[in-house]
Amino acid sequence: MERVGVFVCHCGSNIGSVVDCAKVAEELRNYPNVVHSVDYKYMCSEPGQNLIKEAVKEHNLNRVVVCSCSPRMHENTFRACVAQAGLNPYMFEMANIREHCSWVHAGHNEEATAKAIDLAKMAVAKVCKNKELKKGHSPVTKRALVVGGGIAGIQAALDIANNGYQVDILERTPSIGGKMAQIDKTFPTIDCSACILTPRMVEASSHPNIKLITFAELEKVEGYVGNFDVTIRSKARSVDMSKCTGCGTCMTKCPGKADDEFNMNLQKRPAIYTPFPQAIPNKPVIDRESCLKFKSRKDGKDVCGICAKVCPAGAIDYEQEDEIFVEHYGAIVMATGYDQFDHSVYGEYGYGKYPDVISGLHFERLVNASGPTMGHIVRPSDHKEPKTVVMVKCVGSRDPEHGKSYCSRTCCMYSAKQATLIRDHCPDTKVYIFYMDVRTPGKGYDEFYNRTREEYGVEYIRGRVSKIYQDGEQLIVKGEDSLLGRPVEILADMVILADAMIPQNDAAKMAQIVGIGYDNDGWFTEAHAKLGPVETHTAGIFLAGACQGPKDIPDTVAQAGAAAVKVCGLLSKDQLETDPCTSEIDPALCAGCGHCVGVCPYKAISLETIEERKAGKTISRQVAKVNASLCQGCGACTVTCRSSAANLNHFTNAQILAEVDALCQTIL
Amino acid sequence: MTLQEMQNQELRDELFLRSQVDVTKCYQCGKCTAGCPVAEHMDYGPRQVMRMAQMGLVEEAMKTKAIWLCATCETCSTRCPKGVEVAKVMETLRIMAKERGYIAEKNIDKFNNIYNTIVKSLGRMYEPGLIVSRNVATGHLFQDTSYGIPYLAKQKLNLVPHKPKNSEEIKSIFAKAAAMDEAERGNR
Amino acid sequence: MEYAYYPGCSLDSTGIEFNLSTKAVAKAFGIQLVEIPDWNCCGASAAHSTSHWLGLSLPARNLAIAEAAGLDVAIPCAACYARSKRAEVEVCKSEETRAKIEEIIGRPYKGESKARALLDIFHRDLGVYTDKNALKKPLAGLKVVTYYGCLMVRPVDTGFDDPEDPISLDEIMTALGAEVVPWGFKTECCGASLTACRPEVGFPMTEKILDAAKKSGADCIVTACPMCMANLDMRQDQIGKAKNVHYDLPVYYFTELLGVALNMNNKELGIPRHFVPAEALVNKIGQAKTTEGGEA
Amino acid sequence: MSNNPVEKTENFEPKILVFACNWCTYAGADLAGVSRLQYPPNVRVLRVPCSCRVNPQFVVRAFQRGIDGVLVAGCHPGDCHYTTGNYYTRRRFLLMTRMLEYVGIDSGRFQTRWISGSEGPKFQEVVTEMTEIIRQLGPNQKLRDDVTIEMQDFEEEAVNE
Repeated sequence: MERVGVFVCHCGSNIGSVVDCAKVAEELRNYPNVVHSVDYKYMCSEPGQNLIKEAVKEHNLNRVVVCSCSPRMHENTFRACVAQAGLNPYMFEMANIREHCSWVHAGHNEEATAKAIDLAKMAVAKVCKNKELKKGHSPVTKRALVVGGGIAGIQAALDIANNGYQVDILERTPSIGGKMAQIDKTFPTIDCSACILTPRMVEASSHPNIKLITFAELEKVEGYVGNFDVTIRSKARSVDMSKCTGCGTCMTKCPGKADDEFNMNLQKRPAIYTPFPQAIPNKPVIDRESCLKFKSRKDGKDVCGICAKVCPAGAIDYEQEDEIFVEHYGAIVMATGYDQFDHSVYGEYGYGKYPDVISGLHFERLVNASGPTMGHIVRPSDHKEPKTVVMVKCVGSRDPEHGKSYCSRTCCMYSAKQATLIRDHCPDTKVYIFYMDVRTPGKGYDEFYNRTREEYGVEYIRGRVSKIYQDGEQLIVKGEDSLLGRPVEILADMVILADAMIPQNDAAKMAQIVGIGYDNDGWFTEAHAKLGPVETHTAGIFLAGACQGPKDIPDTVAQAGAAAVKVCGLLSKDQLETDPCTSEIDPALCAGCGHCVGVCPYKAISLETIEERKAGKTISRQVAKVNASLCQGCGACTVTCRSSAANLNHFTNAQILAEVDALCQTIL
Repeated sequence: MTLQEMQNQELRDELFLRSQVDVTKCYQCGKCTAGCPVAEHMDYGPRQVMRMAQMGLVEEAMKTKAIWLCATCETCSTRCPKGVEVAKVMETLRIMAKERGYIAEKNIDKFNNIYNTIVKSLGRMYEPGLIVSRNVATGHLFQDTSYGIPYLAKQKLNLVPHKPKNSEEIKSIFAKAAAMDEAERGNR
Repeated sequence: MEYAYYPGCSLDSTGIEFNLSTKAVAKAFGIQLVEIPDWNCCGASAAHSTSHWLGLSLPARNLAIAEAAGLDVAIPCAACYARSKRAEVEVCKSEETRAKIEEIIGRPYKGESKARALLDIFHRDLGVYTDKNALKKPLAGLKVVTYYGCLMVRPVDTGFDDPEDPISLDEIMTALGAEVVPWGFKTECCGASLTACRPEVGFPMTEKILDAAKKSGADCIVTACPMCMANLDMRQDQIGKAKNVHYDLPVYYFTELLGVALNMNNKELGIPRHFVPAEALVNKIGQAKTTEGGEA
Repeated sequence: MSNNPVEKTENFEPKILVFACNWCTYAGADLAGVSRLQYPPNVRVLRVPCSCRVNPQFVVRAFQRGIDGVLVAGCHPGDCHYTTGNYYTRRRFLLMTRMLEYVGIDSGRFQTRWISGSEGPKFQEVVTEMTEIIRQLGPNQKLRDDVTIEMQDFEEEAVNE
């Protein structure tokens, strides 16, 4: 038997000056199931709350409705109050007669009062259908996974580890370090990138709380916040890590040759290799695609084997296989980084065929002292020092027709940095930069840009380049100086294209594996653009660095720290409380069609096989089941369900229809 | 005069309706002018013409030489990062300018007129006629006539113009097309 | 293989070599070209500049006649191709446009008869270059630059090859045994009719192309456009004289070189009719000892 | 239906039900209140977690029971708190609008709108406009149950309780 108490709040004059609160209370007194109805000056005050608690006892109320402000304001206050009165906190409803009534209908007292009565009746009708609900609990695995071993992943892992939690870094290449390891200098301070990165790499590898899992791929993520089961594929290195001392003899003797990806294919590397000298772990892997032995095995032969012969530790193991294992984590940080746009889509820039038209990352390797040219800036074609260099910004960025529509944020600064490096290395070389806008909204950035022009004498030309073509040994760059309003041609020795930042090519697949959103371009989607920049819509999974969108190193490090704080906050709890307003599926009604599985954005619904007795036989059939820990309570499944088997706790079909009916009955 | 007084929304709308190109998409990067083979001979580059169109200074755009000098090579439209069909805007401006009697490039206009007149009456181009009529019209009496003799010698010029069997049909196409253009102008 | 043939006005006069060589080569490859009866000028260069509907309707009439005969149209001239293709594309894009054009031309045209560039037909449909045996006289030692101009590749909805780096002509030339020299001017505009009505604008455009071709080290230029041919061939001498340069760059239609490779007679292909003497270069092909000959 | 007591249209004041998602539109309506943006007192807001929780059945029920207009409002497409919920809303109610039009309910009576938590003024604007449209349209007659019988049932039920 429902026994509802209604409490109408004046909120001082906020409600009382427009809505006749006494009349509302009086009207409700005669409404079905209401056994007690009063009005009071301030319901949320201590005396107000005591009024409710006493009434619950006195009138043996089992349900409470408060007509006052927005539930977004005080729902939790009154739920706590009701709980103190000995009721289940979910046997409570609020009617919003302030924000939705008195404040927006000033001067229309009669209509506002009528509306307040309607809203109160709706709340009563709903509360009569409310059920007692209990918050759930789930345990927390106090260990985090960071996917990606670039600066974002390293920083997030260090921050988590320094807070005392175990953390694993999963990296798919043979070494941590990421793109930052390829970069020569960093703007705007011109710090040597390796000099600031490698200490962090060493710290991560030697930290007692950090475990590196390199040369490994993420295969599957199951579970939910606090309890993720992650399947990892550790790729065969063909080198026994426990035996290898990292002496490097194998690499010097290997006759195999492959393009050196780390050096942007500007030189070759052996088939057994570490990506770069400071690699961590500093133990090589065999690239089976270019290894003579593995290649010959495909043809049924078995040649070479030099590395095994020269290895003093006997660490080479040609028979090693991929290993697949499952690890448990409480939280995951995605730090998978970015990739560089491929400018070969531009026919007008030569489809990537001109050797002296290079990308920004190419240049970083060219100018790096440990790069293929030992830091001498020379043309890839003839190894001569360029006398005129043209840089082109926004290549692939801000180009919805042929590239990406967004601004890549970093190119303005890295182009300016590269221009100053050219001027430092080759003072006789002229540098022109074609730009559309110069975007320098970082600390010290605009000052750096101005120094580039004023002190380094780099010439900026506002306009997009229309064509680059080979003219003998040189290149002709055709642009417009749009400030002069005149087409210009520059005879250049080398052109550097500031290629856009784009998501990793398998970003979408990665997002699907871990169950997070991604945008049209493939960047992972944060929970809220302003207020949830490192969270995702999947509880327990956080974002760090450029996997979420183009970002420079300072922003990446800041975001990694933010993600780490969120992870630590989560891991500091022993148990997680779960909202009981989740979906439930009645197996008796469920036809097992599986439509709800497809619409659930949280992968919270799965089909399971149940056995039941029917006409004396045991039959098994499929029904959908909700994992309450994953369900966030949106209700998409309830509307999709054709047999009305799915229902959302606290917003059930019966509850909402009762509200609709209560409103409509007052029309008469 | 203030900018507001110079801006003409009606002409901006007409340009959009007839070209079906949204000039507001242009972000003035200058790639069109940079690649335009004629830009260096223009009074305003294609980017500047687009700017005029964008700002509602269509009247001014119609008076440029640029819209007449455009060779319709479509390099600008092909390379535009925003997918703006610049060449189509130039062509539409040229047609609109001609209707209003803004002829910034008299010789090009005369060439077009003579070309159309010949096609209208003969159904096909008659190149000696085109050259001679153009020279008479532009006052450059002997331009290109030096090519005439070798052309004849090489049997490359036909001195007797082609007579199509159905010249009435061609004339009717000209008349109906003109009526269709006119109707579109009226429909605005 | 049968096509309706639209030679266009130029191929009747200044571009006669293109017409002659096209017919000769087509015959050799067994392509039947049925000339559209009583075809009219497509209006290229002037009609679309003065009237939107005239620019679409003039070529539509020719296509309509071909459609009645159930044939696609082979068009050698790049300008005629571009205008005709534009009409076809617009008709296919919109019912409204189709209805208006049909009303103007007084004939049905549903966009079923397709405008095809002759170069595209040779490149894509025929695959001549795969049949090395057909070549009686491979163009060994001939260094060419391929010049497409603008109208065959742009805009992208009417072009049939890459707008920045087209390859159809290159592939045909390579198949014929010629050496294709890379250069940056494959699709630069030659100035078209600007050389006629605004010579001070048009001439420098043609001049840039001639300069680049000369600098590339090629023996000659190959093209598929009579307008480009007129500018590069007819005006070459005048442009050269003005700056005291003797370009000596014969310009060929690709059909002429196809004919040469099939060992056809120069006269049959129209090669003696060029302004820049073009016979000597092709006569050298396949001869052990170079003998300067042919008509100047 | 001839004895429908609300058939008189003089001084007709419609009653409109608004299904508002908790994260955007409900917050937008709260903001309208906090900003004291005035709008006609004809609308009643029913809170749901997400616009995708709104079953077309609820809408039909409201019209059956005599409501004059229904507004389903949620986050802007792409901004859904639950990532994809409002895409389902958009699709479902596009069809729903057509279906309701088919049975004779004017498209002004049933609307789907996107109102974010920061769009208090938009909430004000949308409900004001909708009220005005429905005032012009008059009381809803379509889909309605025989309200007098319903009324009796209800009264009997009330007496019984």
